[in-house]
Amino acid sequence: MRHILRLFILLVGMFTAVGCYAADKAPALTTPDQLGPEIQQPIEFPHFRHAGDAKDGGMQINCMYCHTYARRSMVSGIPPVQKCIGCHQSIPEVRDHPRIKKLFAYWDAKKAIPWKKVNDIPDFVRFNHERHIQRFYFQLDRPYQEVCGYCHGDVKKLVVDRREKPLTMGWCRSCHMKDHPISKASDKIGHGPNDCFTCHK
Amino acid sequence: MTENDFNRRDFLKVLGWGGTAVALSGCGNTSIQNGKEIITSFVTPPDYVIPSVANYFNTTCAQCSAGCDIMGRVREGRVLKAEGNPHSPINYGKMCGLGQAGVQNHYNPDRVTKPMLAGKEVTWDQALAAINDKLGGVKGEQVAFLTGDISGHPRVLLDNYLEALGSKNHFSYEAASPAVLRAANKKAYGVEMPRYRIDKARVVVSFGADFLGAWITPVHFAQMYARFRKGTRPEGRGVLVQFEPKMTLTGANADRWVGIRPGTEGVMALGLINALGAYGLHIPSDIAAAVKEYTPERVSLDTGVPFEQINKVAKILKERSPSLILAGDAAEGYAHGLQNALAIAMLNQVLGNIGKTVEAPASVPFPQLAPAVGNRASLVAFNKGLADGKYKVVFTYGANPVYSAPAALKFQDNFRKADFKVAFAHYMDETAQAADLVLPLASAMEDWATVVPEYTAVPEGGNSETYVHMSFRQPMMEKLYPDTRGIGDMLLALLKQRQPDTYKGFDDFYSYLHGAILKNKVALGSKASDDDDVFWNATVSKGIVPLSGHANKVSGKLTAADLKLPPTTGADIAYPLRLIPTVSASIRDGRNANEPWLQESPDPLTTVVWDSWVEINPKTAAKLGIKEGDIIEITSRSGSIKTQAYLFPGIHPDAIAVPVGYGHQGMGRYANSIGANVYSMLDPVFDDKTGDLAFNETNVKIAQSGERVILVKDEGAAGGSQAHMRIAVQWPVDRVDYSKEV
Amino acid sequence: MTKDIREDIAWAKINQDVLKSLETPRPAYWVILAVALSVFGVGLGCEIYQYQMGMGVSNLDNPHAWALYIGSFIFWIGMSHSGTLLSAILHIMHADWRKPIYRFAEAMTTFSLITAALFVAVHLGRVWQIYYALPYPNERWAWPNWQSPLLWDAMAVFTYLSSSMIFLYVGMIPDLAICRDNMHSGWRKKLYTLMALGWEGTDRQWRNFRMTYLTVACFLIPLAVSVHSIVSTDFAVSQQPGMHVTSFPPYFVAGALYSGCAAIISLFIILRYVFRFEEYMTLPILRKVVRLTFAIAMVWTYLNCVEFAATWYGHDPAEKAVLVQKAIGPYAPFFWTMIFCGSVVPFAMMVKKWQTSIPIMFAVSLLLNLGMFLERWMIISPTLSHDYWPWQWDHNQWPSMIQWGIVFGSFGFFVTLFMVFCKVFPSVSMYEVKEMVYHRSLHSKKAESAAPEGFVAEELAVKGAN
Amino acid sequence: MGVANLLENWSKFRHTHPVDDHGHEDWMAYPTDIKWAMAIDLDACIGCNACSVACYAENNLPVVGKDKYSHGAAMHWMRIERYWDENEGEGDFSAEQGARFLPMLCQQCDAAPCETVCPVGATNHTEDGLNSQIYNRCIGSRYCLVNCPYKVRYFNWYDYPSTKDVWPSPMEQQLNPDLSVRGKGVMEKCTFCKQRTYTARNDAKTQGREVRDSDVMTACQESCPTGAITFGNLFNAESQVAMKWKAQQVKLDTDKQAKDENPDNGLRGYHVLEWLRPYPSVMYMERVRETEI
Repeated sequence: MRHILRLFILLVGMFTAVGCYAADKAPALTTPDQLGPEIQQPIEFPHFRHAGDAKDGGMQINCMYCHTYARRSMVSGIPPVQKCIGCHQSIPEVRDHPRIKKLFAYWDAKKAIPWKKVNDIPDFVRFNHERHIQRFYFQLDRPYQEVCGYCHGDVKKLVVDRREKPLTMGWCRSCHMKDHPISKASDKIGHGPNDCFTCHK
Repeated sequence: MTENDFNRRDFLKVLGWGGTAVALSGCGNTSIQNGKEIITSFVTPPDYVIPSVANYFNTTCAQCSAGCDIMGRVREGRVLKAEGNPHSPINYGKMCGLGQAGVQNHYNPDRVTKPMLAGKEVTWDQALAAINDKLGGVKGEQVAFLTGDISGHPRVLLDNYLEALGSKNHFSYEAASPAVLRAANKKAYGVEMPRYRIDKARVVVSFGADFLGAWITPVHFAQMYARFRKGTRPEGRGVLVQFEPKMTLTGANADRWVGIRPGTEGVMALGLINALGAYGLHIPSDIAAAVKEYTPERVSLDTGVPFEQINKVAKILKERSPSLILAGDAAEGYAHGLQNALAIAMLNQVLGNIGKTVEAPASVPFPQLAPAVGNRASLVAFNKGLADGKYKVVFTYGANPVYSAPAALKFQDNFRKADFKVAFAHYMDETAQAADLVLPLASAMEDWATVVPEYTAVPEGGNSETYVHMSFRQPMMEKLYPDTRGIGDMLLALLKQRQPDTYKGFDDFYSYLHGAILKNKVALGSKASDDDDVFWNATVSKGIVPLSGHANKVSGKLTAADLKLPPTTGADIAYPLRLIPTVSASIRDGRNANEPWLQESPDPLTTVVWDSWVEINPKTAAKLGIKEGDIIEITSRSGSIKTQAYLFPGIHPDAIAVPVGYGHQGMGRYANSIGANVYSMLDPVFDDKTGDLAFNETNVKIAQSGERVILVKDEGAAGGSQAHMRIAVQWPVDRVDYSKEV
Repeated sequence: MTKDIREDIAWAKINQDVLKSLETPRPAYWVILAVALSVFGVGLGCEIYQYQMGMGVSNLDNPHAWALYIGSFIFWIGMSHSGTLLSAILHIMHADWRKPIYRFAEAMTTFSLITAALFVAVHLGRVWQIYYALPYPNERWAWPNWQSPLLWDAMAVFTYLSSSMIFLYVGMIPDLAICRDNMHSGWRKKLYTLMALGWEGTDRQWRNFRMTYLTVACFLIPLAVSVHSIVSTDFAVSQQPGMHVTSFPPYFVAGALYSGCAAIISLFIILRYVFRFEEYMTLPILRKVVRLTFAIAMVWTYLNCVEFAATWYGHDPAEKAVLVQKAIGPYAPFFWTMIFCGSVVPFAMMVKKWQTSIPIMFAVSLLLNLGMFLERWMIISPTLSHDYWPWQWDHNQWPSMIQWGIVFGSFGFFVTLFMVFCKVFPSVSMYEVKEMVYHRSLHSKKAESAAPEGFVAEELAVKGAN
Repeated sequence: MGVANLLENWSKFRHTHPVDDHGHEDWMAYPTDIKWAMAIDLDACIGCNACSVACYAENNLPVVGKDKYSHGAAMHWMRIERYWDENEGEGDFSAEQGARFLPMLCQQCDAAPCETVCPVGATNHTEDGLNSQIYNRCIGSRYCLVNCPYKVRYFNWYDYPSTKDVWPSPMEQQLNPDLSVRGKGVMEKCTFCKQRTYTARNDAKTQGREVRDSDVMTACQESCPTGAITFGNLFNAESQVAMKWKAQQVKLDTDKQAKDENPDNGLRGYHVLEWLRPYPSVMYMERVRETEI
């Protein structure tokens, strides 16, 4: 009998302890960053070469030079073939690289490049690039690599882009609950919306 | 083609942008997938396109003949929804449900996608060749063309084609059209389709004109009605009185709905003139003499309307001027329809409304663009021609006579008599099935065209004397089915067979239209010095081209001689009830029956969905022991149908009403064998003067077939009752203080 | 025939009789089990179909979104109550006539609760997301809505379920030991050994045991009352006419005890026959249960009248309309059947002769349960088909075969569990029957030396009753 | 987060709620300065169903077909109800003064009966005063529907995306990408065209201004041929809807409007079933009829 009682008390105690701990440390539940799967793209686009820092042989091109819709639209958009050609027709040195050959093949055929989507969120979620870019890049003047990096990680180090952040709801909220100044002008503090209806469509 | 236009066509091709795919389930896959979706990018981006941001293109609604100007909401190369064009003088940015369903007409799964010769798919070349060699053997007058309402440049091409063939047989047929009204107006006012200024009137008395539902241009009239009802306007809130045997949507919104015995509308009109005289309105002596016999007592005897009611209407007409009297289908669908209409028009004349609320429209400066308006008389003529074997080769476009012609006309058999029948078809409907060659039409959202509406509405500030406009119809997305073609393209192809050298310049209808518009750009209100492309793009993107037309005059032309009415006939013993085929606001004459939104949106008055029904007055039903949901057999001298009973307070005890447009056999999955086709049982009675098929002249008898179904309707078990919940509350007008409203 | 139990049964015989029920019941047992299983199978099939097709196949609709599923949920929870009544409440009250029958009553409690829990899942449109309703710390940082009565339900029911399971188990320990000692091999031996937790019957063990048992009993009683009050808030807290009734909590508790007792009578009779328990589940005990049931029936009837009267004199048009609908609307037949079964039939239990007649009482008890099932349905459907919004009134929606199938399946499920339990565990508490016999014999010995036979017996019977 | 957050969640449902225990006048309980509201003029409504069809087009509503319609599975978020004048006593209807039409949609109540009862909080009050419905959170207990006095919530009794002839190819191309298509077992209802209000607010923010009255129209309002429907921000005094509410002296959080307080004041604004105190965000204006005819 004594054993039972001991056991009983022990169990209850452990349960309570674990429960309270979990409840209080819940933020720790947020899924940790992990790299998404490798994805076969029609052209292995070298992000590090275009967006990377000079020391790694990058050209530090602004993300929004190519993903030009990000500041005006929900989606950032994939650069049109014309844009790639625009620069590359004036860079004869790399013209015979296999990737560039592929690129020009598409251009000559006037065919769109079937890129695979890398950062894909569930269909019932509304993520708005414009809002985030407007808020952090234009209003708060954060460096674009940081702003895009919030969700896309350190793309400038990758060749073919891979998902670097979990992109789960808890992960989104972990940021939306943080306070930050709402604009350069005022020192008012605010945080992102936490209305379910803002992001669930 | 211009660079800009190249971009636009190119843009139409682009599909499926990343991040904007339709979520196919709100609760489906919650996991985060990578590398599954493909994102297609532009090759060359048009500057005005931003993914996930909608573009709007102005065009013209093709769901009915009203010609409302609309905008298509286009995203990722797909048209998603239609909105009204705010600059339109017709619909002021508003739309009806029928118009909204246009996208379902466009995306319809039952569309014809390939040319079909004798039931087998063929290529276009084969199809055109077939037409060519059939036409080889026949003389011009042996070719006939049956269309619905048709206007603008398609009509021009059509006329040219018939001319090239040396044929004069163009029949414009609309199953539901105000043909008698046109004739009456011509006689009474001097114009076929005057402008009815409902918004200016203080009282509107309508004899069965369903101007809020399905009459001429409902969305426009609804706008006018809204202004007419505003208590805040200087004239105060307008009063609407509706005389009609079966309550229409308009009747449901009237201050007073008067269920009148079918066919006696003219009597009522003359009675009102007489009563007005009694109230001291000046009536020309000859007219007064002509209406003398129509004393309130007699009129109420004939029409079954209590004479206090008649006097009340006369009184309010006398007191509140200007007023407007409208004559609609319910008043005109009789052998004496024209007389009815004239008697009603006379009311406008004696009340001095002509020129005030009945305005003269301008006529189109280019008569070849003016609408060839349809009527039912032309079907009769066409049918006769077929019966006599006059026509060897016939074309049908925008009409479905095999479905909508009364069985008594034996149209189906006569149609077979023609050796080669070509149908320009959107669906594989009854007529298309009876045809030898079926040519697939592109939908109105994939096609170029111009439209000139029959009813000329004038925008605020527009010159009401001369304003007319033409609307553009432009493609909003790439064709769903590459083998479909617009009517313009087809006619052009046919014309090329006849007159190769005249038309070889135009590789498609687009270039023809482009050329035609630019040729007349001065007449279309631009300077000769303007750049063509700028002008063209501006015109197309506006969608509405104002023209300065020729002014007309309206005046009261009627004399006492025009006021002859046949004596009111007593009840028909064998067939005691009068059948009233109703044209509903959504399904209309049946051409829209295959658009599921319309089938699913309840009929406003009975709330029945997905089926036809017969409206019976509760008193009549009680007499015959009919309950709701009984399957009723309705028999006329020319045929019979079966459908479910709905007890409806808004119908005269001597009449029953069945909606037209149901009971299709070959339209598509949403229309086939839904309800019963009431056209089939109409008696072949015609209007004495115009020869138009008289819709309401069919006497019927009804009997229970013994079956009973549960009516599928939106209305709950409480029927129309509010169960003392005070949900939809009503206030008498003198309790309302409009000065407080905004 | 007036004594609850023979006082000269040898303890050995008690063990023997009860243990026999674990070995060789009458063949009827297998029949019942087979039937129950097949019914359950049907229900399972229906549920799978509904899961595949969507809730629509149950013929629920807008606005008629609840019907038999919620009804059965409440019914089964109600069923569970009298188990606690007999085993806990009467235990506290020292009514020792409960001793031969409380064990299976307690089992009934547990299994009907499990059945009720099933309906939570059956009812949900997206049962695969049911975990959203559990308050666990999650990555989304989203909690369930603590204002929702449905959530209170879930909490209450699962608390009740777990504690009544513990109660059942604790109460069984000494008997399990007996079973263990009488088994010599086989899985049963292992099972009992494991579950008996090394019970040796030392008086220290007995002392702890009694203490624990009493504690759990005391813990259980308020719980039992609260559970059904909370369930009633599903309706009482809502805004619908005919559901928004103040007297619902006591009404529901009464209804619960009522249907529970009725169920006990039926099961009493079944077990008595199937396991040859005539010696223990005697007719006098049946009579006592019947009296108890009758009392509760009257309470329930009274509360019913209270509800109707309140609605009637409240003069709320909508509420009144619903009441009238119940009486003369499409659901009238069911409503009147419910009144008949719930308030008229119980009067059959007043007839002294019938109180101990097996067939009559069996029939009566089944009728009572039918009435109580209908009662739950009549709370839901008339309201939803005839609520505030006349446009949405909907009088011709009936549960489809699928819905009925699942409901019947639940009965199969319950009976299966119950029957298996009775075959595996002693459904009569041996040690307490022994106590009972012992006490009774003491009493009568005293009595013999005091007063004439007949009178004492009467007196004893009365003593037993309270 | 943690326990504190749990407790906060507990009371969240009343936080963005205009009516606290003192029942105060100002609606500033809202964190944002937006409160979407509607006004419907029953005298202008002609019952033509245009709004309803427009809603089908905008909100990806499934067409259920005759059989399912007859089993009450219709999904019209906006439905037109048609009532008759009742002849007292005789129990039959009179058509003398026509029919009464009532466009019925989710009233976006401020004290919504549906919000408090949802076990998972799938429906709760948003910062701009809407009555949100989170499809992916919904587990389909249907309690909200049971508790809704207007019965304007619609449950997906079947899995319409996979049902034959609901969106046969190519009809699925018409679906609006701005909101999801609901699968089986989910409750849905009118959202005041959330996707449109969202876009309007988004554009306004980007341009650094307040939302203007002309920025957003709901699908039903945009199509209504007689302009019977007005929609906008109630906190913006210049907005049409705010002016109408003001003119009719209609309050959000009362159970009796000025028109009933004093029948002679010539007003006609009211909420439906307001005595149940759900505090709807839709104001109706009574239908008017001429007396002299």
